[in-house]
Amino acid sequence: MGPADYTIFRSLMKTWNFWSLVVGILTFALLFYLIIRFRQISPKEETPEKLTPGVFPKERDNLTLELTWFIVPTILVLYLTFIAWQSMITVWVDPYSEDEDTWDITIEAYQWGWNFYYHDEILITELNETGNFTTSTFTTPTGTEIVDGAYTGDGNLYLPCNRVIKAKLVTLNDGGELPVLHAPFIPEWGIKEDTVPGIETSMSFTPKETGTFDLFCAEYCGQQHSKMLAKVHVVGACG
Amino acid sequence: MGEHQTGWQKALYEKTGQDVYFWNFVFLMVFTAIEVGAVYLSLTYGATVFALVSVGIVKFFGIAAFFMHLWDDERELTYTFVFPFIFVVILFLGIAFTTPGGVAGLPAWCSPEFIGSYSP
Amino acid sequence: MVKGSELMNKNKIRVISLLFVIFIALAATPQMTSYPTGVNRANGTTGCACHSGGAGTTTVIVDGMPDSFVGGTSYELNITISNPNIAGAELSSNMGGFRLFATDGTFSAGENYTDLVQVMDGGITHTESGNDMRSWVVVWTAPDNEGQIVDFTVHGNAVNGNAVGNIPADGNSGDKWSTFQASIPGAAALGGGAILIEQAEPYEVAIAAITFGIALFSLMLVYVFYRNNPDGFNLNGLTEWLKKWMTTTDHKEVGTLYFVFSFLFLLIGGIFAMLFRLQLAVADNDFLTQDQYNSFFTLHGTTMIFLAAMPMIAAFANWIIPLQIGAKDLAFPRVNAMGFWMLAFSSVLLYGGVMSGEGADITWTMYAPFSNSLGEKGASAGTTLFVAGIIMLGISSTLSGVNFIATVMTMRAPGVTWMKMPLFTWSIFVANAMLYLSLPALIIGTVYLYFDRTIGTHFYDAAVGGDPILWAHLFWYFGHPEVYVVILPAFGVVSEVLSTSAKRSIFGYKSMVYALAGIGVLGFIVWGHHMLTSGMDPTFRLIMMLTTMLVAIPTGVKIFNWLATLWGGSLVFKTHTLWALGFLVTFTMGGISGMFFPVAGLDTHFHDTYFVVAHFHYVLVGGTLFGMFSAIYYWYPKAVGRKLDEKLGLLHFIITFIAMNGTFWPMHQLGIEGMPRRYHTYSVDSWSELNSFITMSALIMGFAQLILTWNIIRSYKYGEKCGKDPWGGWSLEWTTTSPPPTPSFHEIPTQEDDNLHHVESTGGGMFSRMWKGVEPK
Amino acid sequence: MSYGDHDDHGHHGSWAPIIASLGTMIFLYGFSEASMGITAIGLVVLIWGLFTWWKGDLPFDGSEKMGELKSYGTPFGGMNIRKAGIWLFLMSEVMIFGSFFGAYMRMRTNWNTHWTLLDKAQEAIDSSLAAPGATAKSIYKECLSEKHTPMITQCEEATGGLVNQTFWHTESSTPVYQHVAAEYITADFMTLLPGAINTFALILSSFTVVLALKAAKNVDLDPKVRDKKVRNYLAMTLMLGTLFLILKLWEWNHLIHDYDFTISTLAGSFFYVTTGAHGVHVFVGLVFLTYFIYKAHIGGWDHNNAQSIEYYGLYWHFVDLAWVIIFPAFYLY
Repeated sequence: MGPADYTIFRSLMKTWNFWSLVVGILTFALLFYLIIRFRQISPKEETPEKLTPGVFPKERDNLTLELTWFIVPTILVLYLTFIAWQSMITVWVDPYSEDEDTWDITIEAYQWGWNFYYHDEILITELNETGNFTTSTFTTPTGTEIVDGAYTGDGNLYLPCNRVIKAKLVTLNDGGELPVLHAPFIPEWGIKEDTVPGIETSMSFTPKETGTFDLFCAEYCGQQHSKMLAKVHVVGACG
Repeated sequence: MGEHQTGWQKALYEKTGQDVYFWNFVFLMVFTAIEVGAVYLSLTYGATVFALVSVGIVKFFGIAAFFMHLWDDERELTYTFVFPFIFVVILFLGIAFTTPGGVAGLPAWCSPEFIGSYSP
Repeated sequence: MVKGSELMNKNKIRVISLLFVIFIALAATPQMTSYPTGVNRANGTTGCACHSGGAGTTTVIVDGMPDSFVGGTSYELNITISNPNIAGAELSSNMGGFRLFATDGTFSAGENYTDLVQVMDGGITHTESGNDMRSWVVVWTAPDNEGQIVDFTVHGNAVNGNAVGNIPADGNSGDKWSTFQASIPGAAALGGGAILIEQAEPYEVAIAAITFGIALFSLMLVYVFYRNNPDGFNLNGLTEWLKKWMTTTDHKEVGTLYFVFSFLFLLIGGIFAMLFRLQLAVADNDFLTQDQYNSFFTLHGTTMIFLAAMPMIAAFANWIIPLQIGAKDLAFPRVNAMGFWMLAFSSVLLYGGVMSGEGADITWTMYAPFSNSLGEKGASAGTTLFVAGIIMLGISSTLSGVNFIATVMTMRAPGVTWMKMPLFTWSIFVANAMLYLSLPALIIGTVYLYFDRTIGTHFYDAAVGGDPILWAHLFWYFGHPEVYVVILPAFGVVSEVLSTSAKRSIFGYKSMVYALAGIGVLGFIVWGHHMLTSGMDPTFRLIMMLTTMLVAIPTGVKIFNWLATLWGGSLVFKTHTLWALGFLVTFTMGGISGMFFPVAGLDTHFHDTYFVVAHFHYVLVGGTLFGMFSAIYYWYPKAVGRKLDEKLGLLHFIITFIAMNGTFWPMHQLGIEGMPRRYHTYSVDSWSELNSFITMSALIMGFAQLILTWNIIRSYKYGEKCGKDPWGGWSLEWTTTSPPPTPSFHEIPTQEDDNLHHVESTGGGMFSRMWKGVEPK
Repeated sequence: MSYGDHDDHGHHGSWAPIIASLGTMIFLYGFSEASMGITAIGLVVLIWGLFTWWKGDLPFDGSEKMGELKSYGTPFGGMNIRKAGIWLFLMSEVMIFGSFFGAYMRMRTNWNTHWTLLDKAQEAIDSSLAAPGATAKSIYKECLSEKHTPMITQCEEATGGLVNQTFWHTESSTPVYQHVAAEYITADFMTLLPGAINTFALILSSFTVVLALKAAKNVDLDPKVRDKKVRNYLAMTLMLGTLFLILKLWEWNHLIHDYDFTISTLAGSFFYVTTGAHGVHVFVGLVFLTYFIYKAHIGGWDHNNAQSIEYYGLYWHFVDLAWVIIFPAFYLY
């Protein structure tokens, strides 16, 4: 489970896990060594420093040691920040840029359900019996044809494969519904973004494998927050 | 309070018979009148905002320095009064000026092209 | 003849009892409010409020109900309403209505009733045209989980049709409605041999646990009072003793009040945690209903942070700061007492809703569009009282903030200069400064929310052009400094404990102080990382990412300083040392897992999943709670004059340390697999196994705390006596007698200094005098 | 190391904290349950708590048992601890009003108010889309009727199409044009008058508090005359404070009924809650003042306990300081 291997999440996780292990092992090794090496063997041994109540003890510091464990983590943190900064562009798309080749959908959240609107069509190319390829627009099992302007409200989202999907996130606000925060969260590609009443937010991801994946609601939205589920079907060839 | 210990306050008291608080009071009254008047000069809104903000700062200084006698008291008290304004500025930068409509998209100077490709 | 003072004493008792009666009456008043917009949210158990007239002669019959349902099959139900003496308008239109609810399964219309009945939020009712008849056919499809009992509630309404044609306002007078309830057990529930245990209503479990806790607590109070002076054990003595505690302004007694209050609520918070951990043990569990689960985790979060962690920090701050800086008492003693009582009474408001089953279910972060929403799908009725409680918490923390900053700034004894203060005092000073400057943002945000819910302002309402993210900004501007406020005192405790246990002075005192100040400042410019996926505008997200990365550095410096303190020491393993070392292990792990969030690529996956829950429990439980446990074992002898039992302490440490890691480590894996936070149930079966392991270790951790409770109560009388300085510490509190006298120092001590240095010139500006540790006079 | 003549400072218990906290709880409980009765009881218990607090602290006979504690060491060496305490408390007040302004400015930069309309009108004039000779003010008048409801068609012609249907977003659920209080207040002088008088009143009340303190500290005044002067100056401050509150309520009433500027609009919520919070601070100041006046009336003030008036003056000047910024921000632009 969790994000697919081709997502940016996995590559970042590798780096972060590696550096966490390095820092963790260094610190804990030092801790356990110190505990064992400098524990009190017998209560009679003379204490290294006379701590008498009411007297501020002798200050111990060693500038070079302190500078090293200030500079070294800063270098590591700056290196990690540089990587983090670069990952930002691939995850957060500029909401107002209108480039054409993204496959656009609109995800509309209402209290305890999802509506999906499509602005492009999914083309399926099959080899029919006469041996040549035919491309036809994909129709869902319940019979809606995924073309510009199509709408599925039964909790199923259909997506093409290998296309950059740009989802516009909106909260249903037709006066009857109570507009609250929701957030479509698809663990398969490790993306989520809040739907905020009043403004349109957006998120973008690229499915690379066909299959059916879960869509959860990730921002607390009331009584049935845990029932607000949907299925994402990636259809078509992923050649 | 009123002991006129600083030089120019004693001089002001001798010359005009009224101490610094009276003149501070008059000073503030005059500036309030200016402020209300500025609104009716139908300047462009930029000019009115500038006028109002500057009069506001002057009156702020007048009250804080003389009525609250920060001018006479130890400097540490002025430090205590000014210290939270750093956090008010942080609050303004974070909350007041980052409206959803306010700033959109990443400015070009801070989105370097992605060098390493992330697909394994 | 009753002497004057005796009389005075009498009306003092009358005043106390009056206050007590008001206090109890307020806490018990029920909270059940039904909205003009229809039935209260507990789906329809109280009939339909839209029509006047109680359940008169109307009868509601539902036939076609099976005696036990098979999963997935659908049953045809025929609902008929009959009331002989109410005829509909000309017997053909506007005659009756119905509202059918079921706790599970789905509804749909009978064959030729498609346009006469409509499915509406969790139930089924008549349509406009369906109003013209008194019997309808609906189809109920049973849920596939057969191991449960499904309860049905039907409201039938015989209408006399006087609404036709005239103004609808009085149209619903004269109708008579009535309610029919039935429950159908699933096939597995009955036949499968599972004995049908009566489902304990979780709210009763919670309320029983809390009232049992309070009863136990007051019994313990009377017992402790009895033990003080067995012969003075009469009502007059009790009221006199109670008066001492209710009117105390001495920093030690207020500290004890804070400690007992926070320990009681630590246990209550634990009860809520264990209850919803049971709910999350297996997939598709229904031990708690969704409302109960939502209000339980809200109260768990708020109780643990505001009513357990911060009061315990305030308890140790109250007790130890005046002793460490050599002051007789805090700068403003009564403001200190008011700080505590505001907190105590705010807990009544926070828990006001729970008594009526309408506890606040808006999460401890109270995000705006949901928390200020009223009505059926909105926040529950107890939320308004909950928000009022949060405002009172704000007042209490501001009062104690101004008190501690003033005390540390103005009442340090000679010799205790800025650069020679114990590190615990430094950490409390920086923590209170941060709390004090960040709290107004929360108070203003909560006041806006409170007015939105009470007098109808529209601050966060997108419909009038408002901006829901304003609440997130205001809350997290307070929220992030708040989590540093909760962790810095634990840093202070660990610095003291490690230095005393290793019998060496802290390594790099000045760099530790700088790290504290660094965290204090950086804490204010990073709050955005809680909202990276909440539609903030992108430039601000970038800035917040960069600043959040920097925060790890001062914390890293502190951890390395603690390790260097152990170098060359002769470490003795008392219980408080074990807790401090446990802190080092778990807090470091929490700190490292915290570094995963500022990264855009990771945060879009990790936000609001169990990885976040794992991180902040490692930092809060592993950090603050372990630090506070270490403080309890370290300073209990100073407060009481007797040590806590080491064997019980060791047992408590081992069980809690293992159970803590067992509870929160698997949550990292759940987070990576994408299990969202605040979910009442999950249907992904692969998560069940991890969750049940978490639940099991959470229960062990919960019950392990009873060992500490017993240890505290027992050692109060039977603990091993100890002198002024049981652990060999150096700071001023170890120079007074173990239970220190009141006021704490009869004459103000002077703290010497072991660092031989030439006497600097006393001149220079304020900052240089602070740095060189020289006093002007 | 002088600790004043007082050694067992703060040793005695006091009922005030628990009563005041109980009062706050009842007040908030009543307000949440929207029952005026419980809210009133809460307020009464709170004020009873405050009066027990002061009675313990400032007994009527003017001889404070508690000598004023001096602070030791850097940074407030030698200063009264209560003076340092007041300034530290004002730090929190600065942050509270800072948050009020932060939230308000977030809204103002995001709103579509009469500013943007004037800008668009100016733009239309500069790009000569508007009729020759039209000024921003005249176009603004055409776009907004005197009842301040947007008139789309006239506005469209006046600005040559710059301010059209999409500008008003009338069909979307969020009405974009936000009426700000300043729009109504600067519209006619009658609505601005109470605000202006209030500003003068508050500055005058600051001055009278300063005079009261000077009179109390003045040693060469005969005590009888001194007490009367202190009491009268404080009474003047009380009068001005109540005048401020009355005019504010009158102005609110005028705005709500004549201009329909209610709390259900966004701008209205911000306007009423911010000026209301400032009003609560003024009201709390007046409650303190009644106690001070009663103490002055029975001759409680002399030069060595007058610093309590000085500390009260600091709080009162801060409330005036907050108004100095609120007034232009909410009333004038």
